[in-house]
Amino acid sequence: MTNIIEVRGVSKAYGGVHANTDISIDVPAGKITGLIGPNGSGKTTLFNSIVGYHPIDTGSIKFEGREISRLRVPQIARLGMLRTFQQTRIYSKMNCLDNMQISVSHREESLGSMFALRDRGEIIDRAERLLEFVGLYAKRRLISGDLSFGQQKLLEFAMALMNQPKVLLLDEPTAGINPTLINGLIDRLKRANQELGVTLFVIEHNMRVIMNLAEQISCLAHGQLLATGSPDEIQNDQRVIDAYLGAH
Amino acid sequence: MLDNLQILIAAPALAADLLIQGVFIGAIFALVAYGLALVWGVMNVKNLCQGDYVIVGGYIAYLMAQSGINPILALPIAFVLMFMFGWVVYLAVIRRVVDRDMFTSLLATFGLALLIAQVLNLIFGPEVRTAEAGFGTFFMADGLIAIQWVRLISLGLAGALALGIVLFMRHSRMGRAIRATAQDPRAARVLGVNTDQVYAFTYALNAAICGAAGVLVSLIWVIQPYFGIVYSIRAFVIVTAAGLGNLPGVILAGFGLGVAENMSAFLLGAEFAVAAVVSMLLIVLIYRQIQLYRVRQVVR
Amino acid sequence: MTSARTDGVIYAGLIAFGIVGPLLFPGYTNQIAIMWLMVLMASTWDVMGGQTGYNSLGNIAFFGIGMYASAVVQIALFYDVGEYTAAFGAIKVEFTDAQYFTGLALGLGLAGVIAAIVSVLVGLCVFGLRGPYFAIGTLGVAVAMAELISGWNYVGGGGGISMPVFPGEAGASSLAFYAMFFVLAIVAHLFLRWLYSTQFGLALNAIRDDEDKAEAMGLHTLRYKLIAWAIAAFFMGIAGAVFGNMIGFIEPLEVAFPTTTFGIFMVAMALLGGKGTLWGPVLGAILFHVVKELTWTYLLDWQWVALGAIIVVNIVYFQQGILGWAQDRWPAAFGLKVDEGGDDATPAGAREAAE
Amino acid sequence: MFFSRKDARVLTSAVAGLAALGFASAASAKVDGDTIILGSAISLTGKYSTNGIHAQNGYELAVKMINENGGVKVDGKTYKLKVVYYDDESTPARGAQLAERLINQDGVKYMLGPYSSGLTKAIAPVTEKYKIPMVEAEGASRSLFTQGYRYMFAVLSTSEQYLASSIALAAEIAKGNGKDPSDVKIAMAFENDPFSLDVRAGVVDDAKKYGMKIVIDDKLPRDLSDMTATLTKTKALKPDLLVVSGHSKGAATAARQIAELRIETPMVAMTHCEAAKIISQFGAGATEGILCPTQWSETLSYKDDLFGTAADYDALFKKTYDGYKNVPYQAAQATAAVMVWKDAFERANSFDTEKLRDALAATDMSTFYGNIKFSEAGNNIAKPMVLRQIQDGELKVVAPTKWASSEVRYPRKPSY
Repeated sequence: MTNIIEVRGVSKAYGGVHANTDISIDVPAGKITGLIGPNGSGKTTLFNSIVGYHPIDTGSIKFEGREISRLRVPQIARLGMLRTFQQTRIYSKMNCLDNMQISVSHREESLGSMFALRDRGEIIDRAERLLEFVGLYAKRRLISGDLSFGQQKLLEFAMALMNQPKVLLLDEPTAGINPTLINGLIDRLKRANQELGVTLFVIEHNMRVIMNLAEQISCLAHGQLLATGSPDEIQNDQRVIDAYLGAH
Repeated sequence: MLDNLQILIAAPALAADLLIQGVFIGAIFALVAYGLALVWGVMNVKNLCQGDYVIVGGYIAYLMAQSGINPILALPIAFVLMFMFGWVVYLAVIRRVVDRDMFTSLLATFGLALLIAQVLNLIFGPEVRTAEAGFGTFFMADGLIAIQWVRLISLGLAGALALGIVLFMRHSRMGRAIRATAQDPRAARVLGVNTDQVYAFTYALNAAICGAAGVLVSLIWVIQPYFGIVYSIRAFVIVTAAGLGNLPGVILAGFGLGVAENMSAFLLGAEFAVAAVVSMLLIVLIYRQIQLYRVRQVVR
Repeated sequence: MTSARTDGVIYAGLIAFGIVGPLLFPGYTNQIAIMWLMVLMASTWDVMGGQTGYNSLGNIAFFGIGMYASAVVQIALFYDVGEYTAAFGAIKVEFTDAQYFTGLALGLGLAGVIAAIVSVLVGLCVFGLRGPYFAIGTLGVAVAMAELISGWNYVGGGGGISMPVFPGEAGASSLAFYAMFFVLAIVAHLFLRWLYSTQFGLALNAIRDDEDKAEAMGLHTLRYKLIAWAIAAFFMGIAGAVFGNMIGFIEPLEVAFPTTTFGIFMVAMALLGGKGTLWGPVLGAILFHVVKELTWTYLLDWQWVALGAIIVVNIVYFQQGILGWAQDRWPAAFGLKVDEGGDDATPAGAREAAE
Repeated sequence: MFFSRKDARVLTSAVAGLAALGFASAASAKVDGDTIILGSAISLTGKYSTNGIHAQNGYELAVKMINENGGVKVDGKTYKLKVVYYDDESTPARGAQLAERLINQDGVKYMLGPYSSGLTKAIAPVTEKYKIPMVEAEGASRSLFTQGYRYMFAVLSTSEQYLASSIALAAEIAKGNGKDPSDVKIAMAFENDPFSLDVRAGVVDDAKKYGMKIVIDDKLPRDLSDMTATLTKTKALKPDLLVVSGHSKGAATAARQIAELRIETPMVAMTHCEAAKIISQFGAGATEGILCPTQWSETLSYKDDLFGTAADYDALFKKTYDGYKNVPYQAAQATAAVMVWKDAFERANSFDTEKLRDALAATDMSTFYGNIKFSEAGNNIAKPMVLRQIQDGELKVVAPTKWASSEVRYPRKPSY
């Protein structure tokens, strides 16, 4: 088993606040990895460091063995590592199909693909199949800004899959979603992982979801890595429990 | 350019003179820019007819001078008249563009600018006008430094006006309401601030400041119906360069622009003064962009 | 919804008007030519302004650059530009037909290319700016260019350049320049129509809707913006060159870089018709131009007052533009909202027939 | 794209309707019954509108007087004159468009000029193209006459002569004081526009002739109304002559700031003194001794049969149009342009544009405005510029000597 992401000794401080201190995490290829921690424990900061939103102070981040800590967001995205946002971000004035079509991978962009006519060929087929996969096929011609919040999350997920990433970093995929839909979402995440072979790295607050989903979980608290292990190990780790209960 | 520099080195008093003249010019730019920063910051309205309010103020002074009153006295009158005018414009137009996207206010006020300039042209004709206050000049350093009384008085008045507005913003009820609205209109509304009234007041205050600046313009330079855009563009340059929400910065940048314009006119030749100033704006913007740019810097 | 026949009718109508117009109303050839120019300006502004969400106030810079580039090329081929433009210019200027047309062809082409190159250079500097800062930064670029050219004696400075005169019969030149504008407008329109139907158009829309997201998805946002701006600049450059030759006398502040007239009109026209649509700017430009000419003919002295009032009313009360309003009113006609009900609809393998 | 067919039909018919509305107007002929139609694009709005209206008044006064005094006799028949005007909004682009419109749509065959060199530069290529003769009275730019235009004739002196006479005067004075003209130092401040740059070219040329030294050569931006930087330089470099040209704005700014900064240059010359009304605005003391070139002055002794002397014209103009304290030369030369047309029609005895062009080229007449005789290039070579000086609040002709009504005062002794 190879690690597709290797985070080694990463620290990041904003002013005097140490958001991440000496964090090392491995994300094995082809698996689902979870990242948990109380609010303000530095999970999103770590995500941002990995996908290239800000420079890190020390440490190294490797993607498929390649150092990426100096690359910027679009470059990393083109390597095949994408993220979704806590606050769902879609192209809100375009319809769902257009949202999907523009989300194709830009790894190898040529004049031909830049100026390819849309609404035809393999791309539209794939877009429609993925929309069906997330259950939005019937709404494919709706302006995406008019969708409900949950539907927008699904669309964002589908857009990410459209990009055919190797790794997908999901920032709280179930936040704000109607609880009755959560099981369906978990199912789709798992299917994406198994059928499409996308490695998932998930920040999640909902313990039930993450325990159900991930094969390996890391827990952060106060910017430091507390523990890494299987869901069972994490669940029974006293430090994790203390962190969540606030006893420190 | 080099020979011009030599002149300055040979006669440093001239440099002081240029600096002082630049400050005089800058005082007026600073006033106009301050008003713009106010409406931009509080209401998010990019007021492109800023300069036309200046010109209207100038014509008020001109009219007073024509009827034999010392145009310095036009300052309070222009202030009050333009305040009312601004309020009316707010009710008629601006009220409907507050909080819309940037182009709404920019183009709506551009339309207003066209309107005002043309109506002024119909009333006063396109000749250049001035208002004479009849003060002299005093000299220092063998006449190399000349200070026109009228400019000094203008600077004083501009300063007093700016100070008054700052105090007003800090200590009066309305001033506090304006600042609260600027920070968070929704919260201000919840706390019982009548934001509509605050907006109207802010906009009217801006028009009044511009009108007062216009009086000073007609005392120092010349006015003409189409000169408004000159002041509008400079106000935008200043506010953009200083950055929104940075009111002391706006005043400083105003003075800076005046000095820079005068200095570059001297050093590069007058034909490059405007280009120099605009280029400076671009450099500031680009510098700030590089600062903000989300480049992943080298990992230390 | 979209039907080839409807399109055909509109294009046939416009092209027929374009061809018949100057023949029916020969006296108005120039005004109609300017109308095509307006269409071109609004449409190309919309590439960045409407489709990409970068509201530039400085596109007029490329118009001026094209105009001056072409003038310099046309003259420099046969004379020394500095001598030609000197206010006391004592050289006798005479262009043979062949010289004129070589110069013109080369000038027009290079005007577009140079404007596009400049747009890329400028774009590298200003594309980090967002919102109003971008608008004012680009306005600054246009003003700075105008001022720099008026300080540059080689191209005549503020004194301007008298362009070489179109040879041949009197009426021929109006028709020739008319044809250039007409063809340019049509070509630009068809080009944009194609552009918006490609992935490229979608990328521009994506940048407009959420540039950070687009970057996070790996889009080469800067590349798209630069190309889009270069396209607009290319057409504006050629348009400027044609305009300069049509007017016959160019100078920096009022003819080449009219920031506060044409520069703002192109924005107003795109907004009037509805920005971010293919036809909005076209419709807006035609309406705006006709109204401008009407007020100027019938409301002498008051034409600018009327124009100002129209802009205010348009922006304040009718902001989404004509097409934007129509889209809100009849969304289905624009293919925007088709909810096919139940969640169980599936793609029928291949795509369904026309909805 | 997104239209129904009905929408499309409505759209196309609306466009066609609007177009028809905008572009419908009857074309009138060059000669309509017993009226000869002249055409002119003139600045009725915009920044040149004051002078544009002066020119229009000048045209109208001439038309009125000619029509009242026997009209124009061509081929034994008497015709009246009429001028069709369009507003060019003071912009060259509009001007060129209008010339096309006058010629193409209104069928005008005889043109009068617009106001300002910039507009004339824009219109001349059009009239040239259609081979329509134009007599213009307000475009003085020298570069108009180096283009080889055959159909354009200008009654006024070209712009390079505006301030050149002040250079000659400075040289004369230097010689009188026992100095060499090449010792004279000149400071120049010109607005960066076609007209002022032509004036500058004339000054530079003449200064070169005398070997004078130009110590300041500033071009004032069109949108800036501050000259302190330039004037500060003059304090340091102490030139013997300061020349300024920048339309009314330049004159007003210069007059005011020269006084404010107490510039002590012994000789100051500027254009547009009258238009900017600097004497009444800033007082006789502050403007004392400023030299102002003019195309025409009512004190000159030119005369003709229609208007009488220059002074008669002055009186008639003031009587006809309210609100003029001084008659601007812009009006006088516009009147002269119409008189040139009348003369040409009668000599050509034809409405043929080619014959008229030849008649115009052969013009040699005297008017209240001065003598008119065109060079090959079309400019009037029979009339000099005169230089007036502000002396105790009055404009007195001081050069050339032939017309001088008083001695030049040197150095100027203003009381600030």
